[in-house]
Formats: sequence, structure tokens, C-alpha cells
Amino acid sequence: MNRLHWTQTIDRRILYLVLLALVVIGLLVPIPLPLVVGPQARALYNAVQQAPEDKLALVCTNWSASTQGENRPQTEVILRHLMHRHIRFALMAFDQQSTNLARELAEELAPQYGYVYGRDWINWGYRADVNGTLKGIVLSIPDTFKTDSQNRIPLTDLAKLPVMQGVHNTKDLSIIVEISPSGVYKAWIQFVVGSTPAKFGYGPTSVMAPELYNYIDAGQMVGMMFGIKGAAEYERLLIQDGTLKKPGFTTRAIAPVSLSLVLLFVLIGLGNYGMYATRNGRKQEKGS
Amino acid sequence: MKLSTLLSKLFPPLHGWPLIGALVGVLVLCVFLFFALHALPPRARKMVIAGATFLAGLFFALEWFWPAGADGTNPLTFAVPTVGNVANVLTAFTLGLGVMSLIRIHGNNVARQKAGWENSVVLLAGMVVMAVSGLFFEKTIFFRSLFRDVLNSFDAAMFATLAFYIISAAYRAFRIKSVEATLMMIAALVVMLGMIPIGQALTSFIPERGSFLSLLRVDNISNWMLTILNAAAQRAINFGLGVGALAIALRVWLSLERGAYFESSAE
Amino acid sequence: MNPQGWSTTPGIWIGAIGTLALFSLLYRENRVYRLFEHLFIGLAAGYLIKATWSETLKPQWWDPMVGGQWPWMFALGVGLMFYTIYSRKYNWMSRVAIGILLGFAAGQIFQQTANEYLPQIRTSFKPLIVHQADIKAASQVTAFGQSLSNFVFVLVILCVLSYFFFSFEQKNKVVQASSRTGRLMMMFAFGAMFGATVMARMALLIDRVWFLMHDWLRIG
Amino acid sequence: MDHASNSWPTAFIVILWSLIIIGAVRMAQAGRRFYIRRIAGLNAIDEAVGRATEMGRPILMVPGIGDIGVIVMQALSIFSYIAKTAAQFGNRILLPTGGGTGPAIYTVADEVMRESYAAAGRPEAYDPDSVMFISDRQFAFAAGVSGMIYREKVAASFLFGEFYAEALIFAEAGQMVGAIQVAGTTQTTQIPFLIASCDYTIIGDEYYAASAYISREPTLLGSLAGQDIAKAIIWLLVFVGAIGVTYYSATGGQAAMKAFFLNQWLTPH
Repeated sequence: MNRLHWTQTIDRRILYLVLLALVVIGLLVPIPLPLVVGPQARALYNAVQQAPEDKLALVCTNWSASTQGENRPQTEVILRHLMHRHIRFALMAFDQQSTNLARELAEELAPQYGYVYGRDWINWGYRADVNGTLKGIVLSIPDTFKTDSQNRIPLTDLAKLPVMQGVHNTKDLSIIVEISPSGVYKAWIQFVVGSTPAKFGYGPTSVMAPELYNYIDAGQMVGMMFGIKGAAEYERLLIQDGTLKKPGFTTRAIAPVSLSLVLLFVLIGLGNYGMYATRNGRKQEKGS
Repeated sequence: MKLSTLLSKLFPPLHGWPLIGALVGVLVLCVFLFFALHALPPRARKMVIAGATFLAGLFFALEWFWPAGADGTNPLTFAVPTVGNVANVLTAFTLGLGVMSLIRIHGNNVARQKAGWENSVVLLAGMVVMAVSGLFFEKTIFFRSLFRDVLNSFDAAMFATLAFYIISAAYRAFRIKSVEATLMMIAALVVMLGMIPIGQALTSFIPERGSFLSLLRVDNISNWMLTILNAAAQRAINFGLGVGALAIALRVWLSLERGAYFESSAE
Repeated sequence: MNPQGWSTTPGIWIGAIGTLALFSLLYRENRVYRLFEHLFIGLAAGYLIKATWSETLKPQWWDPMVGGQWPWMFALGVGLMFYTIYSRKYNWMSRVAIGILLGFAAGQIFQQTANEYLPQIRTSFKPLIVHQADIKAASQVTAFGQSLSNFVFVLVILCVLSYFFFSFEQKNKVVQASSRTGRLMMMFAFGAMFGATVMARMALLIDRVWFLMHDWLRIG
Repeated sequence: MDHASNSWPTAFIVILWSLIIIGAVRMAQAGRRFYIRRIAGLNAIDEAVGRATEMGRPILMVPGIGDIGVIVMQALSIFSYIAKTAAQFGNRILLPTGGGTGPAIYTVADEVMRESYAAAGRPEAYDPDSVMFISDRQFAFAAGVSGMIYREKVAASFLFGEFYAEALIFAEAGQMVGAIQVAGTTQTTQIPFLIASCDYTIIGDEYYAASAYISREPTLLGSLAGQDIAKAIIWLLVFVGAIGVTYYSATGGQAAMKAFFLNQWLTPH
């Protein structure tokens, strides 16, 4: 047997162990890997940076525990950016789990920026019917959501919910960002994007991201974060402009992502090299 | 008269004793229908099944084909949410079958002390604790933590094992064994290269835009592959799937289907 | 060991140990995995009971029914038909209930087909020769590049479709070549899909490892 | 589009397809015979069952986690064939169901398996515990089925239905215990992972051709011929459409024609 034969049949458990080790080390030890900020993430960042401060931003989340690895960091950088710029925002969701996960994230970040629920941010809650809801908010947000989801206060009660001051429909929004593993963006583009001056940005999982270039190219979407990589690029921009003092989880996470992809390259290379070498060896044996 | 008003006249909402009377009446009627149905000869039974399937489908088909007015609705549109609810409710009633399947298999394990019966105890206990705390103590920290910290963690953990599996699958499958395997490998490598800084750095000397060469940047090649080749291939595959689904749906709806479940006559 | 350094929430502990237990299957099947697998299934079943009642049966059936809409009682009658499967004598009746469910699914096929596939046919009508005037000013694509892309797009669709013809023998040389090209193009596409998924999967693992390190062990 | 009247040309095509398929089915039922080409992955089913018999280990069949409907019925129709073969050779079978309508699928699957054993002449060999509901929850189902794959050391694994991310979990678990695996799914995004981990993967609407291929039932072969004609119509539409759009965009002056071709026809309003 050829001495390179092992490269073709490495026990899977060894592969798993190496991957796990790379992830743990990558998270613990800051590895300075180059990170190119792509045009899509930059465009989204610029849109949030230039969003009018006197209007309400809308962050729609549709992710659940299963895709939080990518979608949670994306939500976090967007919320941090909005809070740093003191833009009030609203949360909404088309996924029941997501409305809780995003609310918890917002509750975690709010104290750091002095955000108060009802004054600086609000949770509209969850709706199952995508098309109906989106068609509804184009006409009237208070009629569509009726109350906030935390305390069931009518959205028109401005004394208790000053955050809703001057917000009637999508025309009164400053920017819309959806963070989602599913294809809801089509409904946004069909029903909402044309109705409002607010720009529309996206945080898709990296599986879904390639679908979106088309829409960015067509100007229907201002920009996006390509999965976890996009979130890290966005975080890089936030560090550069001083919004963030130190890198967070996202920047840490990008090193193990890159390392694991490199591992995959190495493994595929090894497997093929071994196969090639063994095959050649066999040919020579025959010849001799 | 509108169909919706006709219906509300035929089935007026009731309250108090009349309501209870109506509910009991419906139940008795159901029991009667049950035995009446069972008295049918096999041929008629087949027709009942075929008829029920056809009628259930007919509603959605008619609603769609019936021209809509200026307001985007037709006389059947008002019933779409209700019929959707009926489908949801009927599906929900099957829940008991699933729970009974679990209880039967795991209850048996416990009763006969089969190997691993302790696990079956854990399964049944978990089910009871979760159901009871969810139904009656929904607002407690206990239930919220059980759902979020335990159940969601398990979901995410199982999902995360995919990271390992994808590595071993790629390592094993991406070998230059055949034209097909090689093509798959090349495409995967290019797309992955486009995602990592090292890959992007390979062609970063090419200007991002404005030059013919910029098309050769790894990220651009990768995007092109995903948005042109991949999108076109997926689209063609999906055309076939769409037509296939249409065909089997028509066969099921019109009771033309043959094969498992359908060929046998109702005894 | 510093007790303050450890999370005290029992939920997080069970979640963390369960995560490790579920991962242990990657090494081999073992008793701890089995235990947590069963706990997982049990909890999921319990949650299903809760969700079925509080998200479907209560709001969509019970509340309207006791609110006066008595015909909802018929749904119970039909629903109970499912349970005839336990009886040899009556089990044919479960087919009526199943038939209704299948009918609901089948009847929507016209709308689904029209909504999903017809627009895709239309957007496949791509001009094979693109003029510079038709290209958006901001776009970096040249007319030639766009023409080439469109040509490849249409060609791939036609080739791949030809692979999926089943009811005649593919003897004709042109058909054979087209079908073979279609299959190779699909493999290429599958490779691209595979590559595009890797990063998302890694992100999930990193998230879980972070959960173990940060939320549970409080390191890092 | 909410209704056919949003775009009659679209509705017309859907009706045309439907009539062609129904027509072909009726022709087949009236006695006309249709041809079907070879589908490599499906020939492997017998091989896999044979392997399981040699090894004396169970056969696993998973119908995916999709809701009850035509996709699941198609999977069960394939499984019915497998179960008949398994019944003849005395193999044990395992059929876990999951997804939101898992309990309903469990009911149907139980009936189908019982019937298949009866059709194979061995009704007494059917073990009702071989069909079971596991979970409606995607990853609880994945945990249960992969545990089952390892514990039972399944010899053959058939994954047919609507699969999502869990497809790779099942396929790699099967790979690990050395099962021979045949798979097919309507979820195109999962095909790459099945190809990487399974011995045979059928692609796209080979899934819908499978029951016709296995059973050679005239009705299904007829339907398949009808589907081919419908696909041929798509082929022609795309071909003519692309040429037409090119022509009108080249002649430039006929903007109205181009607008009609691109924007009016088939576009819901």
C-alpha cells in the first residue's frame, strides 16, 4: 500500500476534532485575518449612516434558534448602529420565535445606549400573514398592528408610546432592514419598497445571500450583509467610525469561519493528492 | 344574496342553552352519520372517499379560477381564511395519533422493561412536564427556560452537527473520480474561495470595477456561477418538479391515482 | 473552582450538557446521547401538545365554537374519523378524513403552479443580444458580458430541461448531447450550492461553541 | 396573483397542462402503453434490499418532514414497493414520520405498510411498531432518526420526500454505519448533500417519475408522458421567448411589441 494512502481515508472523528479545535482556538485567540469589506455591506452601512434621525427605523426579524449563528450577529450590528445614532426603531417579525429572540437582544443592548422601551424603541410583535401585513403597513401601521406586543398599548396612545410620534405608515420610516433566513424579501419589494422613501437593506444567511445580488443590482435593495461574513464586515465599519469601542463576537467568529473553510480546502487537497499519488504508484507497479 | 350572508342566515351564531343544544345535536348527528356511512356498500364507500377529496380540493380550485372583481375578491374569497382554519384544525386533531404512537412504543418499553426502558421513562416524563408547564404555567420562568435554554439549545446543537457532517461529506465526495464529481468540486471550491479573505486576496490586484478583467475576480466568478449557472439549473429542475407536482395533485384530486394507498378498495 | 464563574441557571446547564451529549453522536452512539435524544423527543412532543392547543385548537376551533359558531363541532366529527385506524372494522373511514386533507392540498396546486412557475418562465425570456443602451448606468456589466450571461442562462435551462424527458428513448445525438450537458451543468450548480452552504453551517457551530464557552462556562 | 383573472394567459397554460396530463392518463387507462427511460438510481433499490437481506439488518425509510400532501404520497408509493420486497425476504423495516403533519403521515404510512405486507402475501409479518411518529420538530426528528440509524445499524436507507437541512444528518449517519443509501427529494437545495453522501440520488422530477418507473402502472406512465409534453411546452416557451425578446430588442423600433412581450403577457396585474 502506498504511504500516501492515509490521506484518502482519514478517520472522520479526527476531522471533527480538528474542526472543533479550530473553532475553539479561533474564538479564544484573536487571529488577525484580513477582512475585505465588500461593497454590499458598505452600502448597507452607508444607508443606515445616512438615514434620517427624526424618523422611525424598522427592523424586521424572521430568524429562529436554527439560524441565529448568522442572523443574531447581523441583528446586533444593525441595532447597535441605530442606537449609536439615536435613531428610534421598531421591531417586527413574521416568525413567532423570532419576536422573542430579537426582543431579548434589544433588551440586552438598550441599557448600554440609554434606550427606553416605548420612548426609543418598540416591539410591534409577530404576524403570520406576510402579504396582508405588508400591504397593511403601507396604508396604516397603527391599524395593522393595533397594539405593541409587550404591554398591549394601542399604537396611537402617544402619551405612553412617544416612539410612535409622527408614524402613520411606511412613508414615515427612515430605513427598513430585514434579517431573515427565508425569502420574505420578495414581498417587501413587491408591496413596500415603492411606497416609501426609506431604503431597504437585508441580512440574509449566507445560503440565501446569492439570490439577492439581482435585487441590489436592480436598486430594489440598498445593500446586504452576506451571512456572518457580512456582519463582521459591518462590525469592522462600526469600529472604524468609533461606534464600537472593541470588536464583539462577530469579529471573533469570522476567524474560525475562515479557518474552517481553509481546513476544508486542505482536506479536499489531501484527499485528491493521495488518490492521485496512489493511482500513479499503482501504474508504476504494473509497469515494472 | 351574497353567499356569506346566506351562510350566516343558515348557521346563525347561538349563545347559552341553544348553543349547547346545537353542539350536542351536531355530535349526535355525527354519530348517526358515522354508522350510516359504515352501512354503505364498498363501492359507495369508495365514492364517499373520492367525493370528500374532490370537494375539499374543489373549493380552492374554484376560488382561484372564479374571476375576481375590482376589489380583488370573488364570492368565495371570504371563506378562504375559514377553510384554511378547517384544514389547520383537522390536522391538529391528528395530534393524538402521534402522541398515542409515542406512548404506545415507549409505554411498552417501560411496561416490558425492554433494554433502554429508562430512556423511554425520560421521554414520557419530558413530554408530560413540557405539556403541563406549557399549558398551565406558560408565564413562568420555568417554562420559558425549558423552552429557550433547553429545547432551543437542543435544536441548535443538532443543527450545528451539520458543520461536522459537511466537512466529512466534502472530504469524501470531492475527489477527481469522474467528470461529474470534478465539476461539483470545482464549483464548490470557487464559491468557497469567494467567501474567505484569503480567496478574495488571490485576485484582489484586479480592480473592483471598470475593467474587463474585473470579471475574473474570484468573488465575481463565484457570484456569476451562483446567479447565472446555479439559478438557471435550479429553475429548470424546478420546472420539472412543478409539472410533476401538478400531475400527482390532479391524480389525487380526481381519484385517478394508482399505487400504494389508492389501488386497494375500501373493504 | 470559582462558583460565581459558573452559570447557575439549571436550564443553561441542561442545555449545555445536552449540546455536548448530542455532539457525542459524532464520536459514536452512546448512553448519554440516547438519554438526551429521548429527552429531546419528549420535550418536543410536550411542546407540540401545548402549541397545538394554544396556537391552533383554542384560537381557531374552541374559542369560535363556544363563542357561538356551533358548526365547528362538525370538525370534531371529521377529526375523530382519523382515529378509526385503530379499528379493523371502521378503519376505512380514516381515509375520508385523510382524503379531505389531501384534497385541500391538491386543490391549491393551480394557484401554486401559476404563482411559482409561470413568472419564472416569463423571466427566462432573456435577450441573447444586449445593447449598451439597455444596461443600467451604475452597473459594471458590459453589454457583451450581459449577452453572454443571458445566453448561458437560457442554454442551461434548455439543456437541463431536456435531461428530464422520460417517456422516449434519448437516441438522437442532439438530444443526447443536450441531456448530457444538462446533467453536467446540474452537477456544477450542485457544487456551487454546496459551497454556498458551508459558511452558514460553520456559523451555527461557532454559535454553539460560543454558547458553551460564554453562556455556560463564562470563558472568552 | 390571487386569482386566475389576474392573468388569463397564465391560467390558460395551467389549464392546458392539466388537460394534457389528464388526457394522457385517460389514454393510458384506455389501454395505450407508454415508454419510460432508464433511471439509474431506482434500479439500486432492489440491490439495497438484497444487501439488507444478506446482512440481516433493517431497512430504513424516511418520508421527509413535509406536510401531508402529494409529495408524501409519492414517497409512500415508493416505500410500498420496498416494503413488498422486504416482506418477501423477511427484512425488518423502520419508517419514522415527522414534520408538522407527522401524525397524519403516520396514519397513512401505517396503512400503506400493512397493505404492502398483505399484497406480498405475508400480512402476519407486519410489525405495527415498525412505523412510528417521532417528532414534529425538525431537529428532534433528526436526533431520533440518526439515533435509530446508529442503534439499529440499518443496512439500507431510503430517503424520499421533502427534506431540509436534516438530509445531510441522515445521510452521513447512514454512511457511518455503512448503509447503502438511495435518496431523492423535491428540495433542490438539498440534492448536493445527498449526492455527496448517498450511493444513488435521483434528481428533480425523477422523484415524480419514480413510482411509474417502479410499478410500470399504466396510469402513472401515461401521466409521465403528459408531464413530458407539459415540459416540452416550457422548453418551447423559453426558446421562442428568448429568441423573440432578442429580436424585438434588436429591432429597437418595435418597443410596443417588446413591452407587450415582456410586460403584459404572463404578467399578473
